[in-house]
Amino acid sequence: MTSDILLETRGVTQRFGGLVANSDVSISIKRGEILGLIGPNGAGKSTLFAAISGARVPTSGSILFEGVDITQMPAAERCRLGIARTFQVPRSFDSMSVAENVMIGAFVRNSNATRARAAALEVLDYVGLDGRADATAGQLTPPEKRRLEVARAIATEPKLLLLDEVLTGLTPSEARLGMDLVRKVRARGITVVMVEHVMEIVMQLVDRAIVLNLGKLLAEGSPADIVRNEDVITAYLGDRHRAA
Amino acid sequence: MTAQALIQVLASGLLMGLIYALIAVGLSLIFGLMDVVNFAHGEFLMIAMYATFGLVLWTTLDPIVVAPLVVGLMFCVGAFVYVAVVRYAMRTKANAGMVQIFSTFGLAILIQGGAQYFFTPDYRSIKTSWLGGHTLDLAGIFLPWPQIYGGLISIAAFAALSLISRTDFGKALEATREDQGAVALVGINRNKVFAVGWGLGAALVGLAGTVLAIFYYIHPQVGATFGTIAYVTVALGGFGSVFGALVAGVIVGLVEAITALILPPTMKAVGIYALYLAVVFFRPSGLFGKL
Amino acid sequence: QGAPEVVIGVLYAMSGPSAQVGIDARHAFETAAEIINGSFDFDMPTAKAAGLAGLGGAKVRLVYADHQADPQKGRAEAERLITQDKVTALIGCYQSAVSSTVSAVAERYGVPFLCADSSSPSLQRKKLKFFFRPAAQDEMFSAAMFDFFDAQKKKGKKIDSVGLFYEDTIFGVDSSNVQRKLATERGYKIAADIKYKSNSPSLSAEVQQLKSADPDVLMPSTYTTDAILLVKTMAELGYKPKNLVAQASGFSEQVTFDAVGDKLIGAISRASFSLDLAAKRPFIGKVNEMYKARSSRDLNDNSSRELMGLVILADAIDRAKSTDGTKIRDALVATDIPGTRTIMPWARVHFNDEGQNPDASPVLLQYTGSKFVTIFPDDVAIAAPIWPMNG
Amino acid sequence: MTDSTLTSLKLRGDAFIAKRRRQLVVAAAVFAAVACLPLGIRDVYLQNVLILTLLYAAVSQSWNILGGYCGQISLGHALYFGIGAYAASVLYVNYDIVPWFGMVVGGLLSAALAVALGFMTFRLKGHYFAIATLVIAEIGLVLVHNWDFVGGALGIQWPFGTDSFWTLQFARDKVPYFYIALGLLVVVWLVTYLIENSRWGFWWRAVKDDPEAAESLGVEVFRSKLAAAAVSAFFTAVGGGFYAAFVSYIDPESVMSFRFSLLFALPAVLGGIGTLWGAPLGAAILIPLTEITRSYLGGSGSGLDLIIYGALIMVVALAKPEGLLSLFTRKSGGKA
Amino acid sequence: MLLEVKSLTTAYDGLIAISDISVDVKAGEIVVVAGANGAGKSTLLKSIAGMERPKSGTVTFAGDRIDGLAGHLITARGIAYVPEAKRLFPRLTVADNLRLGSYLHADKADREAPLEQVFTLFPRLKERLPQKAATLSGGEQQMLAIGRALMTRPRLLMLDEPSQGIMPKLVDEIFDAVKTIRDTGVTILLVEQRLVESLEIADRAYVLQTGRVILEGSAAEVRENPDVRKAYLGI
Ligand SMILES: Nc1ncnc2c1ncn2[C@@H]1O[C@H](COP(=O)(O)OP(=O)(O)OP(=O)(O)O)[C@@H](O)[C@H]1O
Ligand SMILES: Nc1ncnc2c1ncn2[C@@H]1O[C@H](COP(=O)(O)OP(=O)(O)OP(=O)(O)O)[C@@H](O)[C@H]1O
Ligand SMILES: [Mg+2]
Ligand SMILES: [Mg+2]
Repeated sequence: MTSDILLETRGVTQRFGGLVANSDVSISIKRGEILGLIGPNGAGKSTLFAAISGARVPTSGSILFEGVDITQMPAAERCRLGIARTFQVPRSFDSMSVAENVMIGAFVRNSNATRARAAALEVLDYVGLDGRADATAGQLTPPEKRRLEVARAIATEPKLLLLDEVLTGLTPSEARLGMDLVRKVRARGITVVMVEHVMEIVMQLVDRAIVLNLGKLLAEGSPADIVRNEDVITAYLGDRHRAA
Repeated sequence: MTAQALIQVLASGLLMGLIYALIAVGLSLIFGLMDVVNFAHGEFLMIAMYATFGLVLWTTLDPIVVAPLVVGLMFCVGAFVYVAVVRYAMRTKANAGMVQIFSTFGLAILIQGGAQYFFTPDYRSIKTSWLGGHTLDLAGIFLPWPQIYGGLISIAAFAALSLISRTDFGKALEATREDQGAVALVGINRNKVFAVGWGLGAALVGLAGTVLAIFYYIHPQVGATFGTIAYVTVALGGFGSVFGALVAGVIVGLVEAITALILPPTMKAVGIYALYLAVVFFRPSGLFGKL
Repeated sequence: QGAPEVVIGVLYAMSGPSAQVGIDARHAFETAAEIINGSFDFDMPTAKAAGLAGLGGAKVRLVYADHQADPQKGRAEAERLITQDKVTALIGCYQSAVSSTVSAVAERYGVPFLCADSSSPSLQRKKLKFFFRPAAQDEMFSAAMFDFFDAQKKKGKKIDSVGLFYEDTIFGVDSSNVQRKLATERGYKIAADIKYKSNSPSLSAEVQQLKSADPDVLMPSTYTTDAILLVKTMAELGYKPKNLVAQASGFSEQVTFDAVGDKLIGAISRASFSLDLAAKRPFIGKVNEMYKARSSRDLNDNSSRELMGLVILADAIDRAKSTDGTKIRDALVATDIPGTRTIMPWARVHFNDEGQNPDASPVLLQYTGSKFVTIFPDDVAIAAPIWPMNG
Repeated sequence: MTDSTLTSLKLRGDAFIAKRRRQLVVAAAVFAAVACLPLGIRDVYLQNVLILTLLYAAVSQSWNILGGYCGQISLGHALYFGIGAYAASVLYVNYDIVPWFGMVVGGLLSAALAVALGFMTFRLKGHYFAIATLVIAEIGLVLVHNWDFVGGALGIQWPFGTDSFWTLQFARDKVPYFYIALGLLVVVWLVTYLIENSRWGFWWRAVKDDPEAAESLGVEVFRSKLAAAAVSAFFTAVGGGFYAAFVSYIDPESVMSFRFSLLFALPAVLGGIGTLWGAPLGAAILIPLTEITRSYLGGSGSGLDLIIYGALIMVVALAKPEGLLSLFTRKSGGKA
Repeated sequence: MLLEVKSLTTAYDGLIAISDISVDVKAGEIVVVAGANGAGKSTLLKSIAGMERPKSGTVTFAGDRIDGLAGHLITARGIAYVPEAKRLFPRLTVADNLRLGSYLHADKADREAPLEQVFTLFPRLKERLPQKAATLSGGEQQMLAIGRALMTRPRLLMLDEPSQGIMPKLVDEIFDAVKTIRDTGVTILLVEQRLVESLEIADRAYVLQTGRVILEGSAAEVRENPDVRKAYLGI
């Protein structure tokens, strides 16, 4: 282990025309942590994920993964380095079966189809989608699709896993299973960054939280600190949480 | 070649460009705005030309006079084609694009066969008309009246189309293109909207047919002559942009004329094609494309 | 009943841009078959006797195939006609590219192929044993044109330059190659040499180039669609060629003249046929009437060649007294029909070792606004040419 | 992981492998049956139809690699077909090089060109891409039309020679052509079969469904497209070379016109796009139909053959939009 | 009774997703439907909205049978549906998405009044009018979907998990908004996983499990049910 910083963004800025979706965002992700990335709708969380995963090159700023500058690196290459992400709006390969979807991820580490398939089935089992392995991905319900997103990402055997609202739309008991899954993933040594709006989940699951607001870093700290932060309450949590 | 000759070539190219635009205007509705591939576009044009020819022969009126009738008829043809064919092609979930291509390709062949069956493969032309054969002589620059008329009609058609595309109906067309299922959520009947869209598209190409019939020959394969250019024009202008199709039509006409001067005329299409490639290389969604 | 049948395969494009040619050809062949099978008092081979006397009065039956102007399909259809329909001989095919593959099949199966109307010189160069072309090819046609120019020059008319305008198909390219060669040999300047794309939506730029060059004679080689468009565009751009001498094709089709009205008055086209001959040989008029009854148009350059081609083929079969390919071939080789016994202005029908009739003398016709009159060569001409064409 | 899940995994893996094996057995049976056809069908014309069917099946399957598996709808495959046909013809007619070699040269040329063009076109999406391929093929057509070295509009006539396997010339005998075409189809099918279950095959399908998601899962989207284009162009060109030898005459229109680009896609689409058997099935239905309607109805010149042919394409496309193959596959979540 | 669903059964490719479900909604009520993933909540709404064709059973709206009607006709009768997958028109702008919401209304007032309401509810949308829907953030898309549904001026609004992807501050606002909307006379059928919050505003609730109704009653009754408490309260 070289350093305990796995990934670092330095002054990442993303503009869309006049809109600044990320403005000078500098954060560090520590190896092995579960980091919560929260903030109001449109704060720039998914945009930051896009910059880290390589879906879009930021307007300015740089991104370092294990000390290497990856700002300009294509997404596929980052994936091989060990960065995996899910999409907030699930993007499954709808003409393929669930297992085949996951195989696409598994091919990053297995060039042989049979082995990739075995790996994919194992991951499906792990996330609890094994019953749907042979269904066509297009037939899944939204929560199932989100789970498929997670499975695909895990199948790439990442070092860093970016989860964009994968635990929404679950009943509390289901969410508990989901949280167990995230913990299991971390136990495998995978660093997890998750965007989530359900505070009950964020509070219990993450080690540390980063709050974005209007594209800028607003606060950073333990979940307990964050929910007491006056700025965060005003911008994000709302009065109910103040009362709580 | 003298300067006058050069101007003549450019002027002819411009007029031809407007004609190309006129042929493309209907396609820019169906292909460009609704994003439905219609491989029978050239055949729509051919039907309209035969219809004009037939009506002129039958009523002995001028093509310009029968034009509204042809346009109305083509509206029905377009709507019918949507209801009877394209609607089913759009229902499919898998590779809808290919299904559209080939169902309309089949339709195109069928229409060609039908034209040959009913009208024989002979070449027809409208012998006398108000504009046919008349030319405006501007200090040695000759501008044929039928083409001038076509150019004006073309501009008018584009103006009308860009107005339509701004209406609720135009937005409904685009919405249906985006998500056929979801339009029901706002109370849009996709079949009605698309049937009318196809009707309008066919009516517009029908308009082009009434103009072309004045100065062009008519036979079952005539659609093929213009088909490819119409597709390239719409794509060059950019899908989703009505204005783009107009501009692209004019550019295509001019580039074609200029290419014919620089290269052997047999290669003049190369100029257009190379232009398309160059444009999309730098602007992957055409000149003014929104999609 | 009982009389054997002679089946002949006819290959034309019956769909696609030149389908009309195929349909006209059909009428021409049916007329020919009627003449062969019936008894007519025409001084033409096979006309008098009903059926083929040499084969016990056998009747000719025609089987048609559509090659869609595609060489591969032409070839496949030729094979089908030979193997399934057991045709005795083949006739066709208008498009030179298709005649090329069909002649190859005919050679392989030892079945005579009578090339009625493809005029590409390259066809005969393959020295095929079963290929026969009674009509002229482009070299002969073009030579006639230049002979005519020379004659006009001698009469003191000014002809210095020619303008070649041809489509980018075998027909156009072959024709222009011959014309270019002849023009150079005989000292005519080539003022314009324009190859254009066939079935173009517009010919404005091309016509403008012609107009700028303004040759003494414009020599187009185009099919019907482009002929119509060319003439209309010339009128639109105010270009009146001094003279127009066409390599037939589009300029021998009545529809072209119908479509462009009086714009073609004075235009000259080479031809294999002239109705004027009917004055000398009345049966030509009768044959024309028979054809017109079917097709409601007069015989033209193409249909006359097709009709005559079938008659020549039938005559050879008649003389061969057999349906055996080789025997018919030998009979074709031995063909010797004086021109007067044809409906054509030809001097004689016989075949050289390339299967080409070297004496299929072409004529030049001039359009007067209502009809075509023969203006060259002098021995068949019935009027003096109007030169320049616009008086 | 528990033992029971491990065994269930193994079982499933086995079922999967069994399915692949079953596909091979079916293929062997089908191709063996097809190989027997000339024993029963002696008629030259019908043999001709069979050869065209096999050829179109092979070429359409090649198109399917790029269009069906990788989702890049090319409307310009006539270009590659033409290159194959011209390479074989020029090398044989002008330089006396056996067409077998010419076919391979044409294939390699096409593959190289496909890659080069890919750099230009693979940035384009949807219709922009389709029209770009169409336009490039048209440019190719015009250039060949005006290139005298390859015969220009006059085309290239193959010389008559004695029958020979090496020169691929058989005067009357169609059977050798039949087996060569069948061989080509078998090779293309096998290549597709092998790739389908390889990483490339999966990458292609992922690229087809959602390139951006694929990219995030380590799929080299651009390289995937290039690879698919190269393989697809290679076999299309080999088919073109074979066609030239088979017809022994080519000209630009008869091997490179836009119509062919459509006809190459058509069997795959009607049969089932992105499947192993779609293209062969589509060709087996479509080509005989095309040939027979033309042969037996076309001669009249009434256009009736076109009406029937057009209507049939339309009906098939609309009645079974997912491809005729779906008639044969069980209605399960899996693919054929 | 505004909406009456009687013994509704719907299947996907032969697989039954909901079976024999009966649900009633009175005019002016807020009714919540809850249940685990895959219980069939969305399928129920889709079947009412005409997005899926039920196998059997009836749906009556304001006294008329509407089952089997095409989706756009159902919308025209006054049922607006915000699906879980939102189904926006991605390449159209926010403005056009909203405008299409009022496609059925030619009257200017009918178009402008709901627009005001939407902008008051989601001021963010007003800032984003020329932006393409696809590029909105997840939460903004949710707002737009609800906004578009409101633009149809419905009598019955069916919301499928409207709080999904919405930031905590706004979740409360959304529940408040639902109440406000109800108070303007719109009846609400709400599918929600945040049962606690939704029961606060609801009149009655249904709980589904594997395609069947296992519990129904007033909001209070459902809140007190021990099984519900176990499954929904506290993570
Ligand atoms: N391609 C784009 N073009 C224009 N604006 C964009 C684009 N992508 C995102 N935006 C805008 O940038 C802002 C940040 O979006 P982003 O998706 O990162 O938000 P988010 O923090 O993930 O919000 P949510 O929690 O709602 O998902 C939003 O206001 C969005 O509308
Ligand atoms: N399009 C579809 N094709 C096939 N099966 C489907 C489809 N949509 C839903 N299903 C199945 O129908 C059942 C009910 O799904 P539904 O979406 O109604 O559940 P839900 O209660 O809304 O769940 P969630 O909380 O996950 O949204 C599930 O088993 C699901 O897998
Ligand atoms: Mg987001
Ligand atoms: Mg749901």
